[in-house]
Amino acid sequence: MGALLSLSDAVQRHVHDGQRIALEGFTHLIPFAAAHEIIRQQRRHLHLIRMTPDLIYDQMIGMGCADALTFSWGGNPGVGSLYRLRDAIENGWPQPLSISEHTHAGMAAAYTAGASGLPFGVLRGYINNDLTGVNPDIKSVRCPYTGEQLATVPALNPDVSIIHAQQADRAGNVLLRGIIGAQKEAALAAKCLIVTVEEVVDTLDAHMNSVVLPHWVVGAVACVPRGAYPSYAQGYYARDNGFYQDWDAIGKDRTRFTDWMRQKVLRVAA
Amino acid sequence: MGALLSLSDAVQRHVHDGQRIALEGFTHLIPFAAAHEIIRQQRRHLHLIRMTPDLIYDQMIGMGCADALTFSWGGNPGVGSLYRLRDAIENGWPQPLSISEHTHAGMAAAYTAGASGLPFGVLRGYINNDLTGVNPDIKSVRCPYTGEQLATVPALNPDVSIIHAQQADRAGNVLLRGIIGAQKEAALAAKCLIVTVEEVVDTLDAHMNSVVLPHWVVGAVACVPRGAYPSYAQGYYARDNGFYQDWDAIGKDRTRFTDWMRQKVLRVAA
Amino acid sequence: MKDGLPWTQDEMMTVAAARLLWDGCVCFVGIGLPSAVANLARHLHAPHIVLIYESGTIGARPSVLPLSIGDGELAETATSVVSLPEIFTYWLQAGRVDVGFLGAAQIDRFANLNSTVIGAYDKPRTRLPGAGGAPEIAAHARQTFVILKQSARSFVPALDFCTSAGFSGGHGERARTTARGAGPQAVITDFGILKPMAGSDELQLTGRFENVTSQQAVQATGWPLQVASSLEIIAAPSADELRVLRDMHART
Amino acid sequence: MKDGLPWTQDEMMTVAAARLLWDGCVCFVGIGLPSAVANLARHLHAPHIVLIYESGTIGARPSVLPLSIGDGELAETATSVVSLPEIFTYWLQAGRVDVGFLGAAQIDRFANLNSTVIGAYDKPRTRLPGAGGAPEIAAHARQTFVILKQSARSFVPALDFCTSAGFSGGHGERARTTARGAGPQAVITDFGILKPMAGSDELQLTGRFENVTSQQAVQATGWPLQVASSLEIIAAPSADELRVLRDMHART
Repeated sequence: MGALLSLSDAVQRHVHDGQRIALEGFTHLIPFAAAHEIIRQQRRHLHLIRMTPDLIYDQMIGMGCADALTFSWGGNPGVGSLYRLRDAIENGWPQPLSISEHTHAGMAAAYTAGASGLPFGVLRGYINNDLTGVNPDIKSVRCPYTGEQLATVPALNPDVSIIHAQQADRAGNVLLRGIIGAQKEAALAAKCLIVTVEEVVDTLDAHMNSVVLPHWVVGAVACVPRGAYPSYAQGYYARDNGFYQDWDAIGKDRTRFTDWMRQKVLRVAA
Repeated sequence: MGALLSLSDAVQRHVHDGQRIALEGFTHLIPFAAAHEIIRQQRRHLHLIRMTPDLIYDQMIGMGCADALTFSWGGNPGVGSLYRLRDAIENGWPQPLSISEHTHAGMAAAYTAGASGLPFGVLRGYINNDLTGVNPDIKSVRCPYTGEQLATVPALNPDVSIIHAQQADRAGNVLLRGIIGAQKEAALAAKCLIVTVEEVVDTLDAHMNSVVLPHWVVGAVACVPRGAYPSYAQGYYARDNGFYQDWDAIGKDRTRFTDWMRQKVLRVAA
Repeated sequence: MKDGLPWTQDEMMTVAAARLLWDGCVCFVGIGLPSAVANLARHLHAPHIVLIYESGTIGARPSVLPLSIGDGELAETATSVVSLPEIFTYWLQAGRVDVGFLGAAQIDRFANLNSTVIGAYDKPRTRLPGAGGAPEIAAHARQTFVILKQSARSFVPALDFCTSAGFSGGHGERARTTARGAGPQAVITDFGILKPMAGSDELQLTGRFENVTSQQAVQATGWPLQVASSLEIIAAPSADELRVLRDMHART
Repeated sequence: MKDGLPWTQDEMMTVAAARLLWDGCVCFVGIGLPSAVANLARHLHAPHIVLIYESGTIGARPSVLPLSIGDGELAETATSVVSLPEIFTYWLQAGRVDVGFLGAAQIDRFANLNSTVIGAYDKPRTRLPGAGGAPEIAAHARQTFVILKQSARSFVPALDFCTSAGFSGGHGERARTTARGAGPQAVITDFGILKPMAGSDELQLTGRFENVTSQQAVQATGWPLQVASSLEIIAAPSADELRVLRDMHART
């Protein structure tokens, strides 16, 4: 467990066509480098899972990696639309995309159930909400004590989860700092966990209650400095807000998008 | 919220006869000073809630504070019995004690539900276990996806929870470090939260992902150095393992217990 | 700037919403106007307002307005940074949020909101970002404030999709659900403020900005908007309010 | 020391149990013998064993044996310290524990355990500490090892109370429950080791310590204990094993 691999080898070994995969990171620590490697290795028919598809899935969807998407908020944060996501849903380009849509609270409960080895999560949610009419996964249970009806979501257990973190030590223990989103849950819910890190160190810069994933739950670690760019890594580099704004124009146009991906992703070695 | 009070005032104001109260702290940070103040103020008919009654509830039960106990493991850790707890259950001394008995996993799920505003917690637990026959609170739900039957516990929402922590700042924000047990859940599940701390500081010795309870969920803070003794406070003092061993003999005998409490607790000002 | 006035309707909306917040209130905010509103209030009359962003930052005190709800400065200035599942369980669902801010593409007369699709869900004319945290904020915050520019396109007789329930069908329907909060207590638009009427729960124009008429607000609404008999005239932004707001934007 | 031998039966039990652990295995341990066993294995042949204490410490490497499962040294030497609810959900219930150690006051032939009461629950002759983490360790660890001195008082035909299910009524009954783990795969006593028989799930003496007879083990059991036809003779503690164990106790 916790083998230190190149990113290319990690994706080669663990990410396969048709899998359910989650690349998590809520605004912070989004594993862009790993997504780009998956695009370069031309994985197909993936079922992508992520609370906020963000630019990372806009790119994967636009490059034809995905058949399906489970998500809860599909915009460019603070900017506007994800045009590749919209083009797939509205026009089936480059291929149709089936969606399983949730609320953030529902996705969080589903990851938490997945990490906990439970078959479902319970929340007081989806109240008088049309999502229940379009997503058959949202069901309910009755509280055995109060009789109240509560919403349920099926556990999310991705075949592979990929996260980015600040540090791994040589044993493969992984440290996350700052905004951690639902990464710990996504990581522990997965059958296989891949982690990209800013650096591999002798001793983690951790204190007693830090968020550390022990090496024996990590399937592979790849050292990829700036692997979260244009998202950010607290303590290493800031979010490139300008790029998120630029993406609005890049992503809006199919040709411009394809050119950008060819130049900035496909022609780059891992 | 978060008023800085003397321990005596905090107990006077917030802890009342007949309440359901939880003094949490799993081995570490057990709020002994607060328990002693409750004993001195002679609260009665309390329903005590705590995963591990430990010496703290052995003392409260032996001094006649409690009518009922919800718990999941009632021993002297690494030593043996809690004789005051046993005397209450086995012989009704100093008064009968009704018990609601769980497993650790069940109590944890019940606190978590309480902190989450859910009426019940779900776990894969209590399997072929006689506790289900003696505790009517343990029920079940059927998973709407797999059909699996899972155990449920009703949410625990104490009237008052009391915890001990390392530091509060002047605004009343509270920092816990080290082994944190189920304190955050017990704290957030309560209608009123009292915190005793080792020291009040200008700035918490916290980092980004520290366990900090914001001042606006804290009902009262009391500065009580060594308030967890003979339990411990990481970074301040160690557990007095010798005292836990000595308690075996003190607690075993009604007279010796009563004398000890009179000398070491009742005659001490808060 | 609209009508040659020394402030924009956007600024007026932001200021009017900020005035509704009180010192010490616990505010669940998203990016954009809600974040600007809450931070403006913090710099004006509510220095102890508590900002919760769904990214996990509790008590953030950003000096500049974040572009995303997960910017590093939010974590650096927060009292506590927790996981996202914890935000939605221990903090929002548990009923610890006083005010939740919501936006939307469409709103109906009972303050139900659509942020999912325009057109049919399966074949949308416009696919919007979707629910995010909104449905459960709408359910569990003690009250919600909606910020949304008023037009016949956004204030509609019937939503294309109900993403976040306000008062559902009105007439107490919300109170009969398991939603914990009181629901939308104010809708702040670029014309003024709408509030639910007791009994019917239908939105009513209760205040207008001093540079617009209630007639203009009615015309910008896709249903026959009720106007309160005693309509409040909402004062223009003060020099102080404008200065703080513009400084905040200039820093960003 | 029993029978004038150079090691005690307690030491023999601890060493025999430690030998069952492998390097890198993830071990959920309680205080007392289990903690001694796991730490002995760590100092002998399993330097990369992962110790999880229910107090929340994952990967603790204590230099001395803790008296409580929440001693400060466990937190100081751990890879990670998490909340207790997390231990029971993300770690134990999720099936991440290879070996769970259990003790008890009573065990029956199907390795069901009682740590709750002797006598009737409502009017106990002896009130024991109760369940703690044991029932869910018994359910979800991939396998459990039980450590318990053998006597007719503890190895009983019928439990007074079933706290932690082993194989319940045997004959595959466990496999038909929602318990995830394989259940008790070894019971280490002061006479030897008992393991469940394929098919019936009934415990059978499969190994005896070299200084006792199987007849003695049978006599110390409250039910007609089956003895395996090919009974393993378990070697006495080696000088190395004894030295490391005694050093560990001496440091504590």
